[in-house]
Amino acid sequence: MSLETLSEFNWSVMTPEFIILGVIALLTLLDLFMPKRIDRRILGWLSIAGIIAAMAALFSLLGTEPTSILYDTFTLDMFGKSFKLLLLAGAGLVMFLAVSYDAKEGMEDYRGEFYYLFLTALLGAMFMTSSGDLITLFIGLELLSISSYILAGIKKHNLKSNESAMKYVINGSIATAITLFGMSYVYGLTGSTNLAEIANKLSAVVDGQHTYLLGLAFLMIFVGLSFKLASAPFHMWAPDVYQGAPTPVTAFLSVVSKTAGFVIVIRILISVFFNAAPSGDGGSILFKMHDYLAFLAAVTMIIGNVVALKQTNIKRMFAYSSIAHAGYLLVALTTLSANLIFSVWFYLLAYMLMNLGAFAVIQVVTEKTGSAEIADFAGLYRRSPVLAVTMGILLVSLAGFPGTAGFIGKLNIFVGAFYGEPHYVLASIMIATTVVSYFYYFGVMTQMFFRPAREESKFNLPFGIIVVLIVAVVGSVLFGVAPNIALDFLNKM
Amino acid sequence: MMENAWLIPLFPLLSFLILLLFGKRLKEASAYVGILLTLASLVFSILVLFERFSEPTYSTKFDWLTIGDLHLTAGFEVNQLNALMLFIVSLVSFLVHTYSKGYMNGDERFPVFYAYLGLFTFAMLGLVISPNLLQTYIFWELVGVGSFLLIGFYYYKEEAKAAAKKAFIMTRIGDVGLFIGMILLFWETKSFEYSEIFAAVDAGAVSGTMITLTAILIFIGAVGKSGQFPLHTWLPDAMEGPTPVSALIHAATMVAAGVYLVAALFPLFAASKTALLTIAVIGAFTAIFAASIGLVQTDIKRVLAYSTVSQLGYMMLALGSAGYVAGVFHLMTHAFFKALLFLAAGSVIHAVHTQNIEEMGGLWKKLKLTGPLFLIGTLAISGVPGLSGFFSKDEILVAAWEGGHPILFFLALIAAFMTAFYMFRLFFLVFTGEARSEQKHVHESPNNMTYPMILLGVLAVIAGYVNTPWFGSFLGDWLVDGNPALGHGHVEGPIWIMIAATVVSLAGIYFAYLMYRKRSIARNTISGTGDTLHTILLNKYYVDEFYQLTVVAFTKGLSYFLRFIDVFLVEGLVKGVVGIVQGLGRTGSKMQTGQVQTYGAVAFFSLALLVVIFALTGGYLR
Amino acid sequence: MNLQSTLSILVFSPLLGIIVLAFLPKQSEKLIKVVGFLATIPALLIALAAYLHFQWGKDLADFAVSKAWIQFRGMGGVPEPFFSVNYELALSGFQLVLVVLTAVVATLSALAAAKFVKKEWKGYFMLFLLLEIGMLGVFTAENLILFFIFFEITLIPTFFLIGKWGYFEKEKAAYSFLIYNGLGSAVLLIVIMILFAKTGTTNIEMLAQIMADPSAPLSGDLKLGLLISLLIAFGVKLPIFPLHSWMLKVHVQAPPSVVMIHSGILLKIGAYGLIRFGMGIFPEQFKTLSILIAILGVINLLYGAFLAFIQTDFKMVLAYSSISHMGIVLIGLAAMNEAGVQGAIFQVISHGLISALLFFLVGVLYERTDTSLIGNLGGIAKGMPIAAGFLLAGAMASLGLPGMSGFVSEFMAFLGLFKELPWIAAVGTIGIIMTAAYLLRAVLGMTYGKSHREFTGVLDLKGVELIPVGVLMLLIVVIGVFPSVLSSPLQTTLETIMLGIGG
Amino acid sequence: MSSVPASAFLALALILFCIGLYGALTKRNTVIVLISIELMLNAVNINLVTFSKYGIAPSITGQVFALFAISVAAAEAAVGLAILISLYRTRKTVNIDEMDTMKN
Repeated sequence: MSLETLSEFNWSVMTPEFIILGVIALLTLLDLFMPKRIDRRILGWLSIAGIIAAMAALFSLLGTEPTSILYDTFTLDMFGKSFKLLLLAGAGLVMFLAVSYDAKEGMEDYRGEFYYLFLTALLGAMFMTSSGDLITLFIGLELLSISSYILAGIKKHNLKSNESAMKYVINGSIATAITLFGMSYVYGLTGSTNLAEIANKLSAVVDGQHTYLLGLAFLMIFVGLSFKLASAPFHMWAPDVYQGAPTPVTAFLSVVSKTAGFVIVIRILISVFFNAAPSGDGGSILFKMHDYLAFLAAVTMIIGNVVALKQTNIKRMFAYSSIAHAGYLLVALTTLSANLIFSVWFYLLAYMLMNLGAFAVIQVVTEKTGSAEIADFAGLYRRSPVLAVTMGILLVSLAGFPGTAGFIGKLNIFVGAFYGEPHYVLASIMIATTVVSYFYYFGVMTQMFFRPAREESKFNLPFGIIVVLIVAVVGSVLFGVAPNIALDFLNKM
Repeated sequence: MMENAWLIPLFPLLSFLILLLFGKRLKEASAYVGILLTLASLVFSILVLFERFSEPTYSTKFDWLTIGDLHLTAGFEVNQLNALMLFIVSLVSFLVHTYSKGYMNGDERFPVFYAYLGLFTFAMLGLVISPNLLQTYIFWELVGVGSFLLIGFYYYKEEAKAAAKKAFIMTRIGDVGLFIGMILLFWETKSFEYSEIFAAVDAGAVSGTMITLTAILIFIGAVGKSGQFPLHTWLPDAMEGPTPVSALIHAATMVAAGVYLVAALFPLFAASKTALLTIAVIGAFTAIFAASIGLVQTDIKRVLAYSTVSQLGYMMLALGSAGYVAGVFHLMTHAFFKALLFLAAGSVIHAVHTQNIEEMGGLWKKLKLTGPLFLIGTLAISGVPGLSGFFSKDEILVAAWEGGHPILFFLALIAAFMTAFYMFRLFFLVFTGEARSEQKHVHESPNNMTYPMILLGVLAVIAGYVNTPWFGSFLGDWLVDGNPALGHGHVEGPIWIMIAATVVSLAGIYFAYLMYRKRSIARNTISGTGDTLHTILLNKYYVDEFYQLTVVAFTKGLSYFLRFIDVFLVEGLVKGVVGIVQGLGRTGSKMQTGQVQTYGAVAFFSLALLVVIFALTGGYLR
Repeated sequence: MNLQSTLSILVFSPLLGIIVLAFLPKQSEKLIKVVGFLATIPALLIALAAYLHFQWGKDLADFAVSKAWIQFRGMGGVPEPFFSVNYELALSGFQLVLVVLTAVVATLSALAAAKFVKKEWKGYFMLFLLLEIGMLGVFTAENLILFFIFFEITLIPTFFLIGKWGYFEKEKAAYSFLIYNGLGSAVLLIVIMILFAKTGTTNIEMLAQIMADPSAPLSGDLKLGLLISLLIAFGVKLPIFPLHSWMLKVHVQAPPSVVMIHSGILLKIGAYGLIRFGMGIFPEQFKTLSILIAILGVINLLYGAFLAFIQTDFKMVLAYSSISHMGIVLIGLAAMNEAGVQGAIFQVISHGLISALLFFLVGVLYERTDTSLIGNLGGIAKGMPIAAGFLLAGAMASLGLPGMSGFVSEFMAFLGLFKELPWIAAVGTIGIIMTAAYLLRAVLGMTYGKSHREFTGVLDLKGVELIPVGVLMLLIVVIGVFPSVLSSPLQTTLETIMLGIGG
Repeated sequence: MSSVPASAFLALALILFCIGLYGALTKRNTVIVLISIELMLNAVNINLVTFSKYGIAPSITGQVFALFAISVAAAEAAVGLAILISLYRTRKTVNIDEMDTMKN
């Protein structure tokens, strides 16, 4: 690869990544050379600025045709653009949470890392959306993972934070190993790591032995990646890690990390396996895997919603809720309907808004009370009506009631489930578990609105929290009432 | 005038509305509102009646309710029966309104009483000019409510409450029969209009079974309203209401509505022998059944109540024996003399403040006007020749005999004997002899109470002469005029029937005289207090108790059984489902041990499981 | 005149109240109550104007509005929308009467709330107005998805209204409400989705047309399954035995003003749905199921009646009575003829008015005496004759006394069923007797007889309280005496339904 | 070289992977757990290299992939150990089964 070929590439399609990378480098240096006494929060604001700049850059790229550079390892297509936007928006909101985060213990000295590690994780996720190669996908994934491991344990002197990070690392590494093992078989069957090439080669696989191996690879990759989705069977880390990690990190894990997980799942499973090994008996390996996916989706929804009923810690409850939402998204994947990407994207958008908003409230309340029990929300309506009503709207959206983005997202998935070959059972499980979810979402409501407050002190809302809440509520309601704003936007990409 | 007959019910309705809204302010003046407005009704009724003597039937209707292609109508019709009923009802109502001014004087809910009376009168008048079954049913229910409200007028008395409830529910059982019958008939004939129903029946458009079925169902409604066996028990209890109410509703008008209904639908009933026979049997049985209970009752109003039940049975017997005229005729005379009896009884109660006849006695001297009037009523009901009851009862006996029911005829004859006996037992115990308890300040009732009684007394004497074997059957001929389905205006019966009837009633009177006046026969000759027969009669054959033990107990039992289902099965099922979900949640929760290696193991074994399944099935699960 | 925006204004007019309320200070009780009440007035006026519009012989179709709203497209610019939901509101005669009922009861309930709600008026009225939007939307929506959205919108405010302002076991009742209705609407959503997936539309009219077409891409079995699902979905709402237990809790625990709405309107959504969608979209299958529905109706009627007979709490009596009366709706529907269906619709309206009246009175009673147990009351006719009188009148209306709305509906429902299934109908008539028995037992137990204890300071109805009872009673009587005020708007709806049935 | 069939390398990788997994899921000492995970990743590397030589379509990318995997594994191990040290400071143990302060 000569210098000329390098310069021939249309590097501009990577502008958002470069911006983020630049900000990371800048922050690292600043953190190193800035006097200790200067509040590192400024770094947080800088990273927000960087994210906004990256978004602006992305917007300027919206009109471009799908472009591949670096020998097809980096592709900027509609899929990449749309999900990159989600990741940037999610990470931006998380940064707002992060700058408002007032850690009590253990991370006074590490605020700088706290901010730019989010950015490195984001960078990894962004690379995943655009990679066209197994290797870059893997690197992106690991960049995201390793940054997240550190973030989870950023409260260095806090036992729970450390434990959470440790659990995350161990489970994450095992998951990585399993995924890689699966990937190695795919490589073995095709001799290539380029996704398009793999798809091309796989569509020619007819040999029974190879098909079998491919199925094995598929299962391993999926189970490995289900770690990132926090879906069954690799979901059990989520409650512990969510509970122990600092709240902005939890929010990041539940939104950005999950989005990245779905990005890679769609990239690998859908685009690679869609036409893989079409044997005579109808359909590719993906269609053969259909029932496994459906089964895992159902299990995920059931576990997430049912176990959430028993939680007393709000962050654990939201961990299970997050598992449940992963289950809903898996339903969209399973049905493989024509609007698959569309409904996943919209659902992730809705989920990002409502979940980040909810975590903003959780962050405020837990900081105030020092614990994260659901009972701490008692009487929130009296103490801060705005906070309670905001949380109420977000919970309603999470529960999927009409008038909110959560409903439209579910509706979208639902339409897909009934389109073409209808998935009655899966759809029924989805909706039944949704009803079960009313129990715990409205359990929080009960605390906030019906129960008397333990103490009467009021809340001061930091600027960052206010921003997140406004974006979350306005977004949830706006996309609930006029979803076409988002849908049309996506169509124009 | 007849085209304005619709105004007649509206006057009392107006009275009801005025008194409901302004009664509190009007206070005692309420009576005048009620009296004047019912007087207006009465005047209109008389005018209508006289016009109907010369003019043909008038009827009109308009669309009331549209159901797709079905147009249900409302309207009114003035035929002979209706005109007569209008007159009877508005007359008795007017008299009772007047009477109540004295009787209810001083009651704090005086305006409410008049309001209820207005409501009842409205409903009753509306009932008797209805040209179709549906409208009849509507007013039929409304009179029931009027009756219910007035029975429960003394709402603070537990007995009144129970009686009101009982009256409503018992009659409603009958009403359901009417309801079903009416609807079935509608689908058979596609109309509620009497005229169209009769036409359909006449044309043979309705099968015989259906006629019998609907006729009997409708008759069940009449059974409930007219206190016929087995739905009679509410009527004696209804005596808990103020006495003028008993006179108006539970003697003269509403309870006769059953008879009116059968009469109004007579062409339908006439088309089914079975239905007629049923009516006749029930009527005759009720007549003797109630009369026998009346023999031993000690409450003045209850005796009269059983007498009413018995007399209504008579009317039913007449109708069931195809004696249309006899039934309607007796309905009219009974209205007069029974109203008289009740009002007189009210006057007595007003004077002595008790209803127990054992505590009365010797009132003849103290109640100079009430006594003779009561006697007139007693004579009339006993069927003493010359008074109204004699002629109408004779008609009924003739009808029963000619109708070919000798057994029923003899039952009726025995009942006539009993009637004479218990009525004179009542008379002797109340008015003759010595007072059997301390009675202070016994005085005759005020004029506004006695004048209505006098008028009724006159009618009780003369009303029979409109239809006699001796002076011509004017009423009968007029009633059936132009409607051959109703039978003949006058049925010529053997002369011995009249003699037998006379003998029987005189015998009854004489027997009562011997037992209660002269006391030459001990009161316990046949059956004394404490004897089985006496106890059975005193307890009204234990019908109430029987119902209590069967129907009520069954209903309660079923209710509790259903509650068991509701609590344990329905709720239990829900709790079970919730329990399963919660249990799943608990299990899932327990698996979350905090051991990170467990988490990895779960994932790995799940993967292994999937791989094994994949390996075994080769991919396809279906 | 262009009337297209009328319905939108009608449905969303309470929103104005919500916005105004949001800016009012929490403490200004009086102002909040006034605003809360006034906010229900525009909807009422528009609804009445629409009614007059109809009675003056003008076309209700003038009100119909249809705008593109949501379009789901597949990725990559597939030109044809994958899934689209139009914002479609319309008003048929049937819908018109329900909208009027909703507006009337809502206004009266707001009045009642001003009386009964003792705390946090601001929250109450905001939720209440949101609820009203949902209800008005449900009855005007012309699109299944839109219907579903409004349907669900009613759930949340109701949950809070019960859970916050109710009596002792309010939270339990609120949860019961939420979960049962959540499941009901879940089933409904599945039905809607299957319908959409098979036909490509969610417009109610179009669905009915497609279903009537024998070449429709739905097998008879599937249609039957969908109808049964609808029966379950709306059966929860109605409620149909054995899906009723939530409703008992709600009726006992919710505040009176909410129960007025709940029993008066919300339960009626179930009946509306059954008629509009069950019968409107699946007429043939409805016919297949008619015996089942008739039996369910009779079970409801008798089950409710028998259980009401032994209740000790008057609220429970009324709750079971609601179950019983909804049986009559089912009976009417099962008849599948004009009389039956019209009877069912009449019953919907009639019961809405009657139960609103009775629950208002219970609320008053409870407020004055701190009890609604029949055994603890008794003889209150002495202290509060007007209330007792209205109670009795309400009971009479409820037990189907002619001259009041209850009779007309009961009569027509039975008239209809006797034509088709006389034996089942005959069994059902036992309910008529039982209704009288349990209502009189309860009402007389409270109003008549001896006072069990002196209710000191018990005051009769007065002032503003007379408005709701007076208006409701008036409507009950007007419908009872002149049923054509209600039946005339229904005729076209009835024709449409009958056309679908093919009868 | 060719005398050793590809399947043997694959079997070796599989066995190695399983040993690693077994260790990762059963050992109490966190350091050993981390090492076991390294074993699993190395098994992947064996696979990749094998395929790069004996695969259906042999190519150099497999080895490149393996290089990346090695470096990533190193990073992962480093982070894991760092976290373990930090945890050891607060918890005073490296036993993985004692890290269960958070559970249901």
